Amino acid sequence: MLYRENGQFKTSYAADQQIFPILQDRVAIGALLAIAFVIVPMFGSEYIFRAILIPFLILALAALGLNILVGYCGQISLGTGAFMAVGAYGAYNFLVRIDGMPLIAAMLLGGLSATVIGVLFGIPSLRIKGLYLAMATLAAQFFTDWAFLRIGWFTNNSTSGSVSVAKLNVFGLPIESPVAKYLFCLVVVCVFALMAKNLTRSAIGRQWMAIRDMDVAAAVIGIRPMYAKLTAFAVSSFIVGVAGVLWAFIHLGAWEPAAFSIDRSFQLLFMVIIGGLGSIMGAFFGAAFIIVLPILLDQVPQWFGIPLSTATTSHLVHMIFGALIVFFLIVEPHGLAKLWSIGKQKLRLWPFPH
Amino acid sequence: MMMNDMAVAAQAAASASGGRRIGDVVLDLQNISLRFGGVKALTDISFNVREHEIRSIIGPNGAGKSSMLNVINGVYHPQEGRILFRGQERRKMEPHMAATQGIARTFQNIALFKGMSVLDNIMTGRNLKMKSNIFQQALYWGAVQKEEIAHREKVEEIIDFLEIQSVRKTPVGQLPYGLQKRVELGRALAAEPTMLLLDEPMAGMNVEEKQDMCRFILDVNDQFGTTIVLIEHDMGVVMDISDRVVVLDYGKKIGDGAPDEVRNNEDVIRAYLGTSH
Amino acid sequence: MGFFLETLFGGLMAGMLYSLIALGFVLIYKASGVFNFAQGAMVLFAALAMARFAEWIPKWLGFDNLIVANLLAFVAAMALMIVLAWAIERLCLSKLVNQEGITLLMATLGISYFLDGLGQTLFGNDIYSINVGMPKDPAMILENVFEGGLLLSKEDLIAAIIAAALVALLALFFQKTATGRALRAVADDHQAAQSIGIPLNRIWVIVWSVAGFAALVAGIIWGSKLGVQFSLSLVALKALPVVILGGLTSVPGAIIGGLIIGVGEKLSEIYLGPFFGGGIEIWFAYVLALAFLLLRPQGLFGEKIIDRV
Amino acid sequence: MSDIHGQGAGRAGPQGPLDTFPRLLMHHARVRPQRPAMREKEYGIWQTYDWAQVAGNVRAIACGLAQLGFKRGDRLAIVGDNRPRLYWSVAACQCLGGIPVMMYQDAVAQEMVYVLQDAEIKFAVVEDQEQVDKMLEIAGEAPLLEHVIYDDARGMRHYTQTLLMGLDELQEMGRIHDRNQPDFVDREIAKGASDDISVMLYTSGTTGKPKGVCQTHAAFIAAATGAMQFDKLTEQEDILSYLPMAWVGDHLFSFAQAMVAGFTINCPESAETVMIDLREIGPTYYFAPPRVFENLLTQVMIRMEDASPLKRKLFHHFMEVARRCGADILDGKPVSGSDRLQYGLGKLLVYGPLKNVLGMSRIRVAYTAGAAIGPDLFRFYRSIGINLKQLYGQTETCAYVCLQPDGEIKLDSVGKPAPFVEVKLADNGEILVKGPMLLKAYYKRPDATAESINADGYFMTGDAGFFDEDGHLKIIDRAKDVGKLADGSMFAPNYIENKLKFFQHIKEAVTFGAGKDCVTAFINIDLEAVGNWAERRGMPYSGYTDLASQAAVYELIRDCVEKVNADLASDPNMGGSQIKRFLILHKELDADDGELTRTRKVRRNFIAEKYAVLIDALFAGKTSQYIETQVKYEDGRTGKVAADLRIEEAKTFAPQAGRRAA
Repeated sequence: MLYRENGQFKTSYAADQQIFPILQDRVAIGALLAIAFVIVPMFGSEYIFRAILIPFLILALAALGLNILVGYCGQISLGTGAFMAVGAYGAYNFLVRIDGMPLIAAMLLGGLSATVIGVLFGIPSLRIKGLYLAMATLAAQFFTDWAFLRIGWFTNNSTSGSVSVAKLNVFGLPIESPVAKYLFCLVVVCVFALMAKNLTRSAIGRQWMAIRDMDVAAAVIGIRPMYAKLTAFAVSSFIVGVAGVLWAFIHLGAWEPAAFSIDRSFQLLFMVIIGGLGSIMGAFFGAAFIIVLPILLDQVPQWFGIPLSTATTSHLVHMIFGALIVFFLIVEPHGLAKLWSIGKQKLRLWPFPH
Repeated sequence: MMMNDMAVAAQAAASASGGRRIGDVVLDLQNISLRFGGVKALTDISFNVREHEIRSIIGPNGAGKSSMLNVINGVYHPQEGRILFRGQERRKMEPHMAATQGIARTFQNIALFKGMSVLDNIMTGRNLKMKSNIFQQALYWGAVQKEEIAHREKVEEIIDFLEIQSVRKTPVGQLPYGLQKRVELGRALAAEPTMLLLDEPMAGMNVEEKQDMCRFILDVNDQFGTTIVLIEHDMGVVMDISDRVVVLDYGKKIGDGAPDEVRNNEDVIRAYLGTSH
Repeated sequence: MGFFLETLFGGLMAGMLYSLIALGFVLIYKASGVFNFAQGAMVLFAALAMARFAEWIPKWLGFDNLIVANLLAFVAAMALMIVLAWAIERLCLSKLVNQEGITLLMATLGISYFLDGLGQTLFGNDIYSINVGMPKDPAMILENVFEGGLLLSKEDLIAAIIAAALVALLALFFQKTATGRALRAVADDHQAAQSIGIPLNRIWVIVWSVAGFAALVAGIIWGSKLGVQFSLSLVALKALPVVILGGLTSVPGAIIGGLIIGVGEKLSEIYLGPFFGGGIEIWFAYVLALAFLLLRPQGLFGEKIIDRV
Repeated sequence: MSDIHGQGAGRAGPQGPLDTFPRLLMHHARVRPQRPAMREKEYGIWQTYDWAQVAGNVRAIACGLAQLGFKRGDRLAIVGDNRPRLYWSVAACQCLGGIPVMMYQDAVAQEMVYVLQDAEIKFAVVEDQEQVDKMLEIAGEAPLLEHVIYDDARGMRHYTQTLLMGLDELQEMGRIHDRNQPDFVDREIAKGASDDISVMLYTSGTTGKPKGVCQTHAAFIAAATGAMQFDKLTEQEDILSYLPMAWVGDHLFSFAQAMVAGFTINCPESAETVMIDLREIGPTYYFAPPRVFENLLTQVMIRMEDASPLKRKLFHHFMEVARRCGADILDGKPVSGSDRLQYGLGKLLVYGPLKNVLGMSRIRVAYTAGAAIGPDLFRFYRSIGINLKQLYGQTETCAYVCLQPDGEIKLDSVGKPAPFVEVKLADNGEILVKGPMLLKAYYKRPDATAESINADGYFMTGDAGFFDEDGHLKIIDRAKDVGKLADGSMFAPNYIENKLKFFQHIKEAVTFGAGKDCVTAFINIDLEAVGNWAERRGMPYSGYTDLASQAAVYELIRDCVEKVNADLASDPNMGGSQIKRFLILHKELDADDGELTRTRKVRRNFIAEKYAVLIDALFAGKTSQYIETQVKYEDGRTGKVAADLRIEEAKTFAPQAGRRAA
């Protein structure tokens, strides 16, 4: 309905292959970015930043990373939390052990640590598929849970693996206030989302999807399964690792291994399923959904004067997530992102139904 | 001017290679036997394929035709026998290595990448020719974009060749069967193979679609000089377009030769009358 | 030596329980190709139902007899598990027929979350106890063989015996009964089974019910030992490596795998743990299974997978 | 003529007057070399050629042709879909002083023989293998044909005939020649004169053999200039060229006007993708016969049928609003505030999106011509804010006689005489026109030329019409077709048939009655519309013949016929010619069977002869008649269709007495 595409013809492949080929989409995304970068920092409250926006951005980033592995390359992972933890503890170690280590460098090194571990645990994917691979990633989860709890070296010998960071700054600008934290996360997320999109629309992205959709056919046209799968693991765990750094450094400040437990892994997987497998946008939808639903369940009954205990709310959240997972897998395996694109298609064809 | 690049290239190729002039043996299969556990899929099969020819493999269902193709491009590894490709004996063979040697194929049950568009499916066929690395691709700057565009141009020529312009951005899952078969051929062609293995490219098509597909196969063979190994059930088509035919039955070779010889081979007649084909 | 044997027995007993849960996995996987991640949630759910029914039923009916209460609670909990099996088949699996294994796995993850929430909403989220009269005192055996003898928990022993019996029963059920044969037929080829008149949907309900039964028994044993609480659903995660080790489709594999993991876990904790700082029990099984996986992807007893093109 | 000439094509560039198309082309290449002259959707994007590139390519083709021996005055046949290189070939031919002869690309080989022979064609530029095959098939019958040049080399590898040559090769050859003799083309262009023949277009002719209409540069330039001034066209316009190049409308809009105004021509990727391409380009200037508009509307309605009830309701509500005030708003007439508000809302919710989907968001001016357009159809497009207008013209007048001025749109008129054009009516009502756009002659047919242009220099259009009080021309029918019933009342068959065809369920109609005591009609139902109607009612049918014979369909058509009768009854001139009996034909009238012309006009006499038995039955008052007809299938085979056709009566109304039209 809002689309006016007449005259938006493409006279070059560069124009045809841009990320948002339709003018109205470019305007919309521009407006969204303007709101996120300018309007929100002006009016957002501390609660909004701390409880909603910052966790949303970071989890969206993690889901983005996971989606590359699961949604684009079709390799399942139940150990996302582990890769986040590796990122977080990796960056922590670089930060405390090397004097003057800048935050961004620590963050990227944290991501690289996660990449190494990710590739290591991804190696089994060359021989095993599906359920068996899920096992390998679970092994990563349990192993890192244990390692950060029990191996003192990783946590600078702090008790129970609990560590903290303080006085973060980027290029001399302190990342202390909620707005600063928010903006820092926003920039990181935008940069990674763009790079992820670029990868998925290039040769490597097509290789991932080819492996996902039909691995034998992919091999027959010359795609090396090992390269495709391991790069997916590497890219995915790098992004997830960076998200882990943000989660620990920016969101939590002080944390222990439990922050990256198997529950976190499942939560991220759910985001990807609900948000939409194989879609950059889906990661954001999924994260928003999973952040917002519990808050709504907490608030809405109160507005109607129905008190729900915290426990009941959390059980309800479990049930709703569980039911939604099944629902989406049955009805729309490509999740909210697919619903969004269907809606968009409807708008483009409006008033016609098809 | 790009609109006739392909035609010009084809003409050049033709004058160089002589188009349909059949050349030397490029693929030589000697005494191939393949087993799955206790089941014998292929038994002691030998035949060869000459450059630029259209070589058909026929036989009743379950004769081992698809297994034969899978052996040729390295999906299955025969327990016995030798395979010589361009005079080199193959040792350890993985499917993606066949691709690097210029062997492309299509599948009996369409094996397209369902989640991708026609364009992306065919683009995937060019992956071996794409050289940029993953870091460049993440930035999508300069060289990467140039590379994407250069390959897009090639892919568009294939789309034009196969007359599938109207569906280039459609997800392949939404296409009718006949078009999917065409897209799969397009993906194989995108690799610019010297040898093309086609597994029942016309199965399930109506007469008109078969005619189109025949025309494409002949055009490919003719314009690009591509050697074609073809499995097909439609005897009319096979006899029309093949240079030589090999006949399999229960994993054994029962006939080999020009279409007319094979047509009159008694074993072949028996095999075909003996089954409900 | 005595200490070693004690550890060994402890491991075998824990392994028997793993086997029981693993058997639930294998049953469902064989019959429907679903890798049931919700097995753990089912254990929790069944144990919660058992614990609370045993508490509520005497109140509702106004009697006070532990055995009768437990019996009725068992029946009620089993009925609930059958309803659950039916609901899962009807609402979820029947709509995901012919989907890829990964999709089904993720669906069972959803089911698992749902059951966790539902169980705790219905039955509460405190720690509950199940008292089926298991002896709590330890027993000394083989005092005349070793010095000091072997100190074994009677509870563990009984639990292991029950588990072993149940495993044997299920194995028999699978091999000898008509339903069992139908199950195996379904496992081999869905379509073929359907075409010879095996009702797929009913088979699935049966399988899930049997898995529910296994979960209930496991829940009772574990619950009476540790108390019924949320962490129970994590026990199933321990059974995963068992299945991988034994092979997803093999009943004997599940049994032997369970024993190997149970023993390996305990022994490694005692003899290797100190080198790693302890607590390696939680990942040892996984790493063992993983290492094994790379050598023999189909598991100890699983069937070789051939990709047909 | 010279004064008009001065007005029309009086623009002059530094190199002299811009009075031929080659001079115009070189002018654009000088003043706007970087502006896009042509785009073609190919290989997935719009390949763009600016004026400088077009001029360069045209020069190359011209040189190539000259090297092959193409001489001033030679005819060059052009056969194919709208492709840039075919338009270039037209221009190249004009550069050399040759005459491009535009041929319908969907004609079968045998139909082409006539034109090749008649125009004594030695050179042909054709699109692809398909057209080459046709040319080779008839080469024996057209012995003059020396060179066949093909644009698309696909499939041409094994053609060894010496008369074949690829356009690539020709262009390459030409390019070298152009480099060696850079002033060759310019000299040739300088030799051209504005009253040289610039193009030959064959009239399909409802009777007799087609005639080659020779039009001069001056004629087409005058027509294009007039239209440009009339609608204030600029170099910024985009037009989609998808109508046959051999049709005068395409030559005027896609070639002449683009050359005069310097705007951009866009060629679709293929016939199947026209709708997609239209949506992408979103032309600002658009031209289509009523049939195209009608098909679009039918599709809109069918697609809306599948929409959700809420959407459907919204759509119909706002279409009602548009019907009420849309046309007035477009014409700048006063409209109440609430209607204006509602229309604004409708624009946001329905009209805007609808135009977007149809590819018509950017249209400033759209024209339709070639046949009468139904009032409902016409009103629909205007009411949603598309400035659709009608024009009137013939091949002989460069499709340029009358145009509807903005703000003065009447549903049933064709507008006022266009700039430079003089229109008058003969005593019998025949429309006579004079102006710079008239044909120079029919090729090799002085008799026909003399017959069609009277002593005062007026071209006799053969159409009957009259001017209304505002000076707008209304067309009734072909003058020779206007007849009288036995009782002396006027019978204008086309007029009645058009009214019938305005119903979406009726595709074609042929009426009879001259010299008889009543009017009768053959009807062709619209298979798509009626088929859809039947499906919604759950009526099974096996095909056209079956559907056409069903009683419910007869009821449906009878209803349409009776509405037409009521309409006729209210017109004092036409009240006497109401339809008394009709039948629905058992087959669709088809150009392949000779029943329609290639432009889908009914060949009345041919049909009257072929179906004489049916006509007799209609007038004899029978209730049914058996008939067997030969048909030609698309693949060239022939077959028979037989049916027992029902004949039904329709209600007629008492004619309104009273005012006679001026």
